[in-house]
Amino acid sequence: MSLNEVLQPMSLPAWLVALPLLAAGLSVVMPRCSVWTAFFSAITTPFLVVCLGREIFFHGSIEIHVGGWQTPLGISLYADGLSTAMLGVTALVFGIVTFYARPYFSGHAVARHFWPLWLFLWSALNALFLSADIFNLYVTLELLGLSAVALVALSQTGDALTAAMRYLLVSLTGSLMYLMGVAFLYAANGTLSLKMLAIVGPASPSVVTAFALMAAGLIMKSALFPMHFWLPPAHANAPAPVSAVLSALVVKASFYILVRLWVMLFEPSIPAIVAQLLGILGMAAIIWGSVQALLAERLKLLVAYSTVAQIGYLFLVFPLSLLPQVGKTAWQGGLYFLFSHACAKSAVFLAAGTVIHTFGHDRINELHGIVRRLPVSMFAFGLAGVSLIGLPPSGGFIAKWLYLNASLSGGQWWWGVLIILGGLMSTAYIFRFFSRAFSHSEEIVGERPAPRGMEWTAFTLALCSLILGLIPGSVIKMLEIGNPF
Amino acid sequence: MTFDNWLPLLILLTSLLPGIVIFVLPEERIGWRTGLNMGGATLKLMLIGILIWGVRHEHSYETRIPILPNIELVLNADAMSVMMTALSSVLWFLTTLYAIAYLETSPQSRSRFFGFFSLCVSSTIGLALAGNLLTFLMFYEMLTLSTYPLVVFRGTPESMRAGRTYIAYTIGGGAAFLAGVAWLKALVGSVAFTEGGMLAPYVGVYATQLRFIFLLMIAGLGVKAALVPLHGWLPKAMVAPAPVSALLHAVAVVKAGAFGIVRVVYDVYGIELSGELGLLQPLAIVAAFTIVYGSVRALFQDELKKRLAYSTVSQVSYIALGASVIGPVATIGGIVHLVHQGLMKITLFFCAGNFAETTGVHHIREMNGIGRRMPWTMVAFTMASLGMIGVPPLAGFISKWYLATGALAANKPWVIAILVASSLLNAAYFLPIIYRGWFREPAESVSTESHAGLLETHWMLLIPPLITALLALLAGVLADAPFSPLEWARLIAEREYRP
Amino acid sequence: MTTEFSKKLPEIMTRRSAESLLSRSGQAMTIIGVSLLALILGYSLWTLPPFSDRMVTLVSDNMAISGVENPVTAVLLNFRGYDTLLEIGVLLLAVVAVFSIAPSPALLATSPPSPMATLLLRLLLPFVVLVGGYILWVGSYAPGGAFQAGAVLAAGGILFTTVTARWHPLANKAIPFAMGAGLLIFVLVALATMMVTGNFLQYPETRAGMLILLIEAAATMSIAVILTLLFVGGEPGEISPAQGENKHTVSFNKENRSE
Amino acid sequence: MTVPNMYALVGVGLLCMGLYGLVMHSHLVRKILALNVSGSGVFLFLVALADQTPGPTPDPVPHAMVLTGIVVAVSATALALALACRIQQVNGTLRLSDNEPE
Repeated sequence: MSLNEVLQPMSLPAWLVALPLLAAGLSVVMPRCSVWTAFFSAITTPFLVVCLGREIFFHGSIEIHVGGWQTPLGISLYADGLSTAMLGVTALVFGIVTFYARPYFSGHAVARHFWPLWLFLWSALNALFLSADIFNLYVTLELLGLSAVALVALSQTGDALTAAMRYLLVSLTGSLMYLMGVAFLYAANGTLSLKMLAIVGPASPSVVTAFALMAAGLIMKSALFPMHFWLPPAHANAPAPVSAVLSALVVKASFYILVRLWVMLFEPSIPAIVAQLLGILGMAAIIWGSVQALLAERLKLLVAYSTVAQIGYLFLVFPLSLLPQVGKTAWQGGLYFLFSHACAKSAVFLAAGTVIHTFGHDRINELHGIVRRLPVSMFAFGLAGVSLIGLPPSGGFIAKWLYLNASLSGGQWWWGVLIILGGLMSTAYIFRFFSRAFSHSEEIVGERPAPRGMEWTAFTLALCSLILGLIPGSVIKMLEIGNPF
Repeated sequence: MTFDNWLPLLILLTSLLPGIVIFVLPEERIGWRTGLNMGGATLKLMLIGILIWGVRHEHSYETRIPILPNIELVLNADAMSVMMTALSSVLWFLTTLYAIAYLETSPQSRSRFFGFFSLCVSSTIGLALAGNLLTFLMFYEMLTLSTYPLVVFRGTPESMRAGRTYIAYTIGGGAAFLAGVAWLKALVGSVAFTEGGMLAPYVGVYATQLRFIFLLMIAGLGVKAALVPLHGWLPKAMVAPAPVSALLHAVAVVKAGAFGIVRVVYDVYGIELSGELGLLQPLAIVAAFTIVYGSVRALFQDELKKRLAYSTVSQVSYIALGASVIGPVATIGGIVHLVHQGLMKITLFFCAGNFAETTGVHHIREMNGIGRRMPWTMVAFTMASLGMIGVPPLAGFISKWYLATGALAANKPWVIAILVASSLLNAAYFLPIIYRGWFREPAESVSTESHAGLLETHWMLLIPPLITALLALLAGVLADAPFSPLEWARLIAEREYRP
Repeated sequence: MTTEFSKKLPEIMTRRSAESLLSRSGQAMTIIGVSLLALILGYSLWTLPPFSDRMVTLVSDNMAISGVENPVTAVLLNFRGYDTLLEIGVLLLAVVAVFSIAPSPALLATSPPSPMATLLLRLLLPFVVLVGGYILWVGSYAPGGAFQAGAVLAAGGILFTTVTARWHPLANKAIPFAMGAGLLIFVLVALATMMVTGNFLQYPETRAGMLILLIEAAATMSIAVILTLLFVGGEPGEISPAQGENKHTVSFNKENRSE
Repeated sequence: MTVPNMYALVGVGLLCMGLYGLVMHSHLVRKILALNVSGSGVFLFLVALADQTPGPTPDPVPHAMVLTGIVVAVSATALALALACRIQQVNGTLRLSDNEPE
């Protein structure tokens, strides 16, 4: 059987879920080979995503019915431009961070547990982005949440364990709320398929309740202010590769579901005030996250609070997308934020991890002159910082530009003011670190060499966030496949 | 895509690519680094030669890269951008030469320095070639980011403070500029630079909004152009190494701001429309105030580089002043000053760097008799200072003359008063230096011994200021010759005022 | 024990009261919030449209080709088998997660097992296995199936480990395979069916029953082992019980790596 | 009110009680138990809905959902308890300490 026969277009989504899952299972059964299964996955999965992307780019979106059962009886997997783009950014970040994790954990006892959990997390994300069934989404959410929690706890320090516990409790509560919403939707409509739910008639009170429950659960999981309290400790205390994917992808996964539900099911039946409310919470998140990042004493905590702020930007998409004529621009902006933040934030976390690896701590005030020791990592930090601030030429800038356009053309200029203000605040917290890193210091204590692999992987991701700023046309074209908005 | 489509991009890449390669070069690869730098710079100069020839013959060179569905990255060579590009490339070439010698003994990473240096120049070239506001904005922000590491290059607490101030001002300005650009885009849908302006059809409907947008954009650009009260970062940024100061003041940052103001006034709003909206009078007043204020502050500085910095604050506003007076003659004066000020100011900074590097002199009070110790440097310094004051036949005189006659033509005699006052002040703060340098007896403490060898200092430190001083002289003497800055400025003005 | 508690009681009481004073307003808010939620949910329940029969009809229409006769099993392993696949993944993930968090097993028997317990174990274990097997088999046409069978077998496993406080000699080598078999076989079968029928998890009609039984058998074994291990809360054979509690704090930041 | 609907209401009640417990208790084991109560509420709700069909046979899909949900809940509970044990070993307390950032 040739490769072409095995990788038929219709089987690509299934492979994307099965392959990491198989790798995860194998790495449990054969712990000695776990690194190699992970590497195998890190090479093949991006390849599969590229195949899928090519396929849908030329032939449009793909829907497959698992088990051959049509909806509503069976579960369907759906790959349009949006989900493929999400899969792509997942493959990119995971693929690169895997090669960072290898030196990071090398010789470490926990590596044995890290790899299976890592692969489970990856398969959960892939399954989540492909799923077109609200109950199946619940299962993927749980797979995602549990593996993320276990990865946070991996370093076994008191802080990490407490953070993991908090995260677990929030995550489980969120899942329960979501499941209750699923129950209501199923009771009201008799189907779990997203597509079929999208075409059922006018909203009843139970559907509104279902949405409220699901949205509440997903918002808890995406750490929107004021449900963000669990995120900074969890992301700051996890091992660096874990923090990277947590900030880059895991919080975005629940946001992705929310976007899907919003667009497909709820937009017509939701009063505009809800969107405004989400936007206001996003605004609060931007301000609060930035202020906390300015006050943070540890580098990773700073980065984690920056994630809180950036999640706020994501939620601005809801009020902006309701504005007349610029809805599409707003969605593009929001998703562009998501992609560029994924690349940039993972790069920043990896660089911060390298700092800790090299100096044994990440207390910002004691990190003078580290740019001489870790030039590549700091360059990566800087490039990614450019994207986080939203300066050109970077993915973050494109996102900001699209948002600004939407808000100014749509007549709600105050969001634009907020976006610019947020950019200034992120400049402040990023340069707060940089002004230490660049300063001259004769002696830098407690150092050990940073593996080159760790430095260059961070750099590659940062470069990706920059490249995103140069190719927005094709990314946006990709997003429009299957017309998700 | 033909060569004509590629040329602007190629010119950009001749500094961008070497810059990127230099980052990854190991520290000790000096030969490679120098080769890359100088090779890139030479290639760039050659390409620009082609560009100058073509643009003069109304040939159009344009690179268009679509980035978003309704907006493109445009690199476009018109007369104005060619002038700025040529200026920055020539000066980049010389500054690189200078910096190689200057940093020979620096403890900090030179790969980092030259990498960011190249990025900095690439950004300047990019914004010079930008064909619309978005492209301009992109390179404008890139410039901010690539200069920060240069400003804080020494890593001392003082330079870190300067870096913080610099970032606070420029990022703030960038945000204001971004807001203006985005607003304009939302309002009229186009942000392209068009000779003679492109907003005339909208003025009836959106007059108020357009005024606010102008304010935002000028505020954003004014930060880099160091318009009072947005000039605070510039004197502090003096802590940077001399080649960086030279670049900051003569080519890159300050010029980017001034160039942006010229672009916005002429190619976005159009000079007539700006006048109609009543935007030019306030700009002229701010510029005039900056000119006087900068000169007065310069008068009281004892540190040489600080005095030069305040002098920059003052001199750059001539450009803004030229842009805010309606009429082709004033336009010529403002635009030609872009080049003239660059040549003269970079000479001054090279010389200041030489003094500091060779004899350790940082303050004016220590400069007694330095002309005997370093005659060549002092000759260059004297020529540039006289040019700044506006002594004929040096370059500075040409700019001031055109500004003055332009102001008369536009019926704004008060501008002449400003120019005279400024020239007097210039003389007041430059002449004492020259006098000390040539005619005062050197103090005992300063050694009069010559630098080892034939020359007073390293030849790579000496050649660049002499060349730039010579260029400043030639720009004045041969002002009427073809391809002189003045002649080119006339070309620009002619095209701007073309009906 | 009791006396110690009574000594601590006043302290506990005072702390309680202080806490409760502080949190009284929080408590009130929570009560209001939760009751509001209950009211909203109750109201939404009230306004639910009549439940449709569509799914029941669909399931019964397709029972004939599902390979099993029990509708719930058909949904679990055929119509929505993909959910179950991921769910087995969740189980395996959970046990790896527990291993990573609690590296020391809690098999700490201080005294040799009592003869009564041993006897009970010997009597019960065969029945447990038998019942588990039966439940697995019966699942295809009546309530039952892999999870129920796995749970019963896990009860046997828990009984064994608690009474004997040791692992079966085979355990160390076999346990990883037993844990992973359920997921691996499920995924491999799913991929194999995709090769044959062109669709992920679409069983060839004639083989559906057999394949489902294969998946279920593997799943039963894995579920039994995993549930037992989750109860024990640690990885077998890594650290001997004698070492007991060792504070095994790992930090990536310090030099305590074993390179 | 039909009988199954009452079960569903009880399910709602359990969910809310569990949420209350989750918020109000600081002891980790209580929190975990509270979550399980909530979970049971949701499962009860689902099973009650399955019996709402007009015909005589209940809907098997919610049953399957509940079975899946239970397995997930078991896994989550095991993980939570293991975490709680470890927290007690390392921090010496079974409460989430209050003195960490945020």
